[in-house]
Amino acid sequence: MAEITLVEAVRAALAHALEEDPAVVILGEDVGTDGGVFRATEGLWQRFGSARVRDTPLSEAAIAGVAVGLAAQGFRPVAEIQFQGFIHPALDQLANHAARLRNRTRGRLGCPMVLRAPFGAGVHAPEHHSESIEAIFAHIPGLKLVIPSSPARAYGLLLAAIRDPDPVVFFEPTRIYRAGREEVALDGASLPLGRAFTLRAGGDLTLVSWGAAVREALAAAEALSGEGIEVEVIDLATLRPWDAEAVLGSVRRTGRCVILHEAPRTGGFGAEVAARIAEEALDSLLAPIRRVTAPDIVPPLLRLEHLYLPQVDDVIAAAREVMQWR
Amino acid sequence: MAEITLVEAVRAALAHALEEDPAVVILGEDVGTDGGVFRATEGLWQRFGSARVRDTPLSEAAIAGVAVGLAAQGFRPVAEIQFQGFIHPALDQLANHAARLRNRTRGRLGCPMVLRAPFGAGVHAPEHHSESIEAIFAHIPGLKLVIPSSPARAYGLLLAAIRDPDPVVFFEPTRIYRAGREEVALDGASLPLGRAFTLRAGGDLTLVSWGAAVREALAAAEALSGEGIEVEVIDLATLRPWDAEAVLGSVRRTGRCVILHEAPRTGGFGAEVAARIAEEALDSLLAPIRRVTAPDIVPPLLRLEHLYLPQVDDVIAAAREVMQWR
Amino acid sequence: MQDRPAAEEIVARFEIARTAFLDPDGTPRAPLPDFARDRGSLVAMYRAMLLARAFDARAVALQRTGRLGTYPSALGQEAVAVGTAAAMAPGDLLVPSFREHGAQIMRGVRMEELFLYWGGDERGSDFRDQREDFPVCVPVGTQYPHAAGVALAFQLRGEDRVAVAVGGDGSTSRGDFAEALNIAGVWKLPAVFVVANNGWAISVPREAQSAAQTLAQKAVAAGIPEQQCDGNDVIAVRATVAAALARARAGQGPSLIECLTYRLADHTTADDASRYRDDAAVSARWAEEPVRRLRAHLARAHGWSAAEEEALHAGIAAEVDAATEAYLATPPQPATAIVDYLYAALPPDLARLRARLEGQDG
Amino acid sequence: MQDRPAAEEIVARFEIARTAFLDPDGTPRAPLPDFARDRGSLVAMYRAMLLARAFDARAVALQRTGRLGTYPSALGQEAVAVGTAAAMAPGDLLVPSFREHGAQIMRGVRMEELFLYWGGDERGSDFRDQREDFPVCVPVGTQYPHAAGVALAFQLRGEDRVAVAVGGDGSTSRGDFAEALNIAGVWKLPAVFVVANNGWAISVPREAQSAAQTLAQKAVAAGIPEQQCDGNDVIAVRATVAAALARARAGQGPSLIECLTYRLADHTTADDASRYRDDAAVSARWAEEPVRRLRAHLARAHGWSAAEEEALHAGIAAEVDAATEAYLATPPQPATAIVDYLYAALPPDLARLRARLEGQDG
Ligand SMILES: Cc1ncc(C[n+]2csc(CCOP(=O)(O)OP(=O)(O)O)c2C)c(N)n1
Ligand SMILES: Cc1ncc(C[n+]2csc(CCOP(=O)(O)OP(=O)(O)O)c2C)c(N)n1
Ligand SMILES: [Mg+2]
Ligand SMILES: [Mg+2]
Repeated sequence: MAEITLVEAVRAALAHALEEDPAVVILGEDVGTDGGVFRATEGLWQRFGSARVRDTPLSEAAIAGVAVGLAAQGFRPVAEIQFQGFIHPALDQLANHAARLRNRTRGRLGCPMVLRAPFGAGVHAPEHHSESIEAIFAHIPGLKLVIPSSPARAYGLLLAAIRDPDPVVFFEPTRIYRAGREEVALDGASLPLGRAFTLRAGGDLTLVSWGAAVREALAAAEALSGEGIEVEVIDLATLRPWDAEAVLGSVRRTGRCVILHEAPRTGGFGAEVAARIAEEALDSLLAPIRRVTAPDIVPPLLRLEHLYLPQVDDVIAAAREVMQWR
Repeated sequence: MAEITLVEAVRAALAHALEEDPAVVILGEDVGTDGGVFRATEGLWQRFGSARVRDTPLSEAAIAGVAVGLAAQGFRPVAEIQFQGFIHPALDQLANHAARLRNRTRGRLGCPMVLRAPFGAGVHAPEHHSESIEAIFAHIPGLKLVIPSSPARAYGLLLAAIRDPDPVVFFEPTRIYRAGREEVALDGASLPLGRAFTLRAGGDLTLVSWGAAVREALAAAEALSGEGIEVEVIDLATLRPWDAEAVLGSVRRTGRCVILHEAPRTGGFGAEVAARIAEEALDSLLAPIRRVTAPDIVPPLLRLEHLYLPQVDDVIAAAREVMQWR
Repeated sequence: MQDRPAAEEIVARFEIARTAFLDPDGTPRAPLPDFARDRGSLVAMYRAMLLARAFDARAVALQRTGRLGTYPSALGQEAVAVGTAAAMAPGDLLVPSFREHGAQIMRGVRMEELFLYWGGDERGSDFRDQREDFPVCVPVGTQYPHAAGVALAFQLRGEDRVAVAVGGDGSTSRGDFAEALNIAGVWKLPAVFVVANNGWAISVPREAQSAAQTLAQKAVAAGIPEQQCDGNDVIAVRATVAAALARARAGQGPSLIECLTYRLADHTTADDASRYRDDAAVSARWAEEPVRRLRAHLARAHGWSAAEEEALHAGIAAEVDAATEAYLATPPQPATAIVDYLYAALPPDLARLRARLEGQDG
Repeated sequence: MQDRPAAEEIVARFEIARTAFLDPDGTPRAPLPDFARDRGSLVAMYRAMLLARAFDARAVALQRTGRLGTYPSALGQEAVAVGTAAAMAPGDLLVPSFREHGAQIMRGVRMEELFLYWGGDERGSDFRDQREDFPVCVPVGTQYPHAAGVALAFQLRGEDRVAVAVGGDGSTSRGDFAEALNIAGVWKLPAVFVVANNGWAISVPREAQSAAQTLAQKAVAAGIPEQQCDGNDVIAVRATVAAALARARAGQGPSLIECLTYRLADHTTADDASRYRDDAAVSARWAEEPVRRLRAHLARAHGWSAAEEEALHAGIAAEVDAATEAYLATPPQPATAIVDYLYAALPPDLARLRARLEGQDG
């Protein structure tokens, strides 16, 4: 057991994976001597050598494409894109190859790769360092998409992602890289992909979230509890394939749902969650669904960043509104 | 007036735009001598010359990036990506630059470009020629996204897209490029972006769709009318910014909604439509929302393509189910 | 100021060389490499080119009669595919584009598999005998980084294997091409990048694709060796690829090879090249095509006889017929195939879809 | 076989040249170009370099005291920015990366605007006086295609203008770089691509970025002219860029210029370079830095005096102070700014958001 931050948990999972499986190879910009711009790979190059912890040229398309080639050969590449805002050139390889290789060859070639990228706003970073575009990846059949919201989940889910036989995109919220510590058993145990985590039980309202926003979800739930509103907080954790049953089951009990995410609203993954509820649990709904999200704008530079990020108060307001329905 | 197909309407709109505005420049692979692999630009090179109708090297990132540069200089580039399946390398330029240039410079530089791409399944094409990934683009603030479903709408909307001061992605459904003819007044009149088209009025059920699937929507509505179910068919036409009012207004009247799209379900734009209804018209709903879509799979090669495309019967079944609710 | 150095000094020099052995009429223009003095090996390549051409003709015929999807003929480019595959060891790995049927067949991909693939059936990429080569790659240029990744796998495992990627002239304009060559160069990966410059990328002629005088010189950007060769001379292709493979095996890293050939056919069966290129220009190129060229050499230097030629054709025809029959007799896939290979284990949502498809034919 | 041509013939040759005028100690190593014989023009460049350095120091200081966001210092690279901008005509257009503050300032971007931008305020890219230059570009390499597009606009309008893109050594590994050079080459666009090779891409040293002996030779892939120059010699940079601009204006198309310089600072204020590079190696590079070099030449050849130096510094300090004050005094944006510039006309959904923000400060 160790009291660690989320980025330390990522590092510990990477170290464990490198240790346990010689097929694991880390590649990306500045992952070597520098240990990653967020220090996620700190010390790994020194410990495992430059063959297995590889600095790449500044070539996002090649990083993803090389990972596909490695994975087809049975390696388990863990590729890093330095920030999610720079992932677009890798998307071609992800969507057109990684996600399809197994299906295309009817199982002859697999693609057990992981693509990691830090993401999200709230750290006062330059332009293109604050996006939350997970919805794009959640729409790609053949991929898996995981977003941890705590050190323990980062550790267990990243290990699961690396051990998974299929391509997994793993987005790490920079805002909570160091925002808190948690006791994590560094025993190599993975957590299941595709399973949501109910972080707080409550009978009045289901609050669905993922990533850094889970902090605001929990804070809002705590505050609302003081008003007598008991909120069930669900961290989706895996967005593809996502655990609709967990959400539907909860909503069937609570009759109310608020969805919180940091990405802009329109076309965000919250829409999918809402749609499934409207399809499969409509009868249980006692109030309209509410999405609390960033507005449909480009993430502002740091001066106006606070106007972009959904706040605890926004969640509380949405919850109150939903509770007062009818 | 002329009786023309959708691809002819595209060509007519391009010709009109080239004629009316010297700032319009067409660029893309094989758009010149060949007239485009679907003949969308046929004859334009001959008529307007190679300066304004330009074959590019095989470089999707550069096609988009050059269009950004041209547009910042006041040109109105209409760039073609040969198939939507090859658009990913252009996405970086679209999402990180085209969509942001105006906001980034507080209006100093604009980006009045159009990016056209044929898309969709059903024409028995090779791999990567059948995708429907419009949801990705619908999630990008700063972009507009238009998908025509008939020759007249293709003509009017493409002209509007070209005349629009902001970047517009324009996806053309190959399945209906030549699937029917329509009288179109080739008078240079544009149709409004951001406005849905109600193609058929009906009080029992709202059927929302776009692109090629509108054909199936209309066919299903016709068949259902025979059963006494009157379906209101709405063609969204613009997915960003989309006409939520039109859909909400209709659903408030009918109390029932089926959404039909060709893209895989999870994270498709149908989720956004359903989510908005669940947020803003829940009280009106007499039955759960239904999405009729492709399954969450990679588009199969042509032998199994029919298992991928949503069929008229699927729409009818969903409509019947929704009508029988309670 | 005379004794001062000038403002300019030359800091690097490059020469791009072209290799050719057989003239268009089949006459050797230079001493042939060892493998090309061996009648058996020449005949094997000749047969492979004829087979590729016969496969191609059959594929086009199947498409014209509605039994195949859109198909890209490799007519006239057989020497690139065959020369490349002939140079490769079985343990090497081919990362093809979409016009290397001849190389795929030589590497153990069955013709009925290729028919299946181009007929729109994914099982065609589940090669029965060739388990490691990559399947056809449709998005132009995206295969090059795969080859770099495969080569890195070989390097990491210390295997004596080389990854060989093939693409067209158009593919060299894609960023992926440049990124892959660059990363392979800096990591000295055992990879060979072969460009089949057939003069056209659909309707875009080579000279509208790049101002580079040769495509071979694109290697200079990555600091790796390059070579141009006569891509209609199977001996030149094989010798050039073999030299690059040897460099890769010796730990000297990747190479780029440009093979100068010509696309005698339409881009695909969905294309009509007469819209954008002169038929007369194409006719002139028939004089350079690789099959006739090698036959002339075989006849002159190795007494290749009409009877041998006839026997070869007969054998090939029978092979292609058998493959066609096997293709046409392939039972349909079950409908469940559309979900069964998406993930190693079926996620719950897809399990529901699968249950619905169960028992249906595809 | 002796009278037969050999199997190999050379089909293309390339030489990469490097230009340098001032040795690190400021001694001319070759006759200087005309502009560099003019004291006034040398002093102007010297001042621009000093100003860039002072701006840089102030920006770092503002960041360290919480009044600026992450900032990339250009310490040691001033000659690249200044030499490039000095060679450009006002009507040319700069498409910068993110480390060309010195060039931006010379082209009329106000220092307070740059402070605003790096302070996290989009208004900093709404240049008051410089209306056409592109703003800072953060995604590495994506600016090159923009320059090609701008150059195409100039070409289409028949204007005597050139687009100049600048990027780093790391940016040359991106596909966009290769695609942009290639398309500019084939269309003979009036563009100049300048690579500020400062030896590092964050922690990745130049030699781990590419096996290419020079980055200038990346031009060979696009078939366009290239030149390497001493990027710490502002005379060499300006002369080299000027020659490329002249080619572009003469309709001879684009060029690639590699400027050899060195990043004396951390990558950005968020970086700690001591983690991955040797301080001693950095110290050695101080002997080559561009400001001292030009000062030495000015003193030796043009009698540059301590008094002049002092006056220059004082003037610059005042300018930077004034810009700092203007920056710090800038009133906040209204909250509505986050929606007002997204589209030319506000879509209905955003109008609702805007109404909510109305009246709020940002
Ligand atoms: C990324 C991408 N863009 C466009 C296409 C459509 N397309 C298929 S083949 C082709 C031309 C390819 O030219 P080349 O690389 O020379 O290969 P060839 O067809 O001549 O063998 C194009 C544009 C594609 N398949 N992939
Ligand atoms: C596409 C992209 N990938 C990664 C980054 C993160 N990043 C910012 S600067 C940089 C290194 C750039 O190196 P170089 O091009 O040499 O420019 P320099 O910083 O040395 O001026 C990296 C990796 C980015 N901004 N854009
Ligand atoms: Mg070609
Ligand atoms: Mg650098």
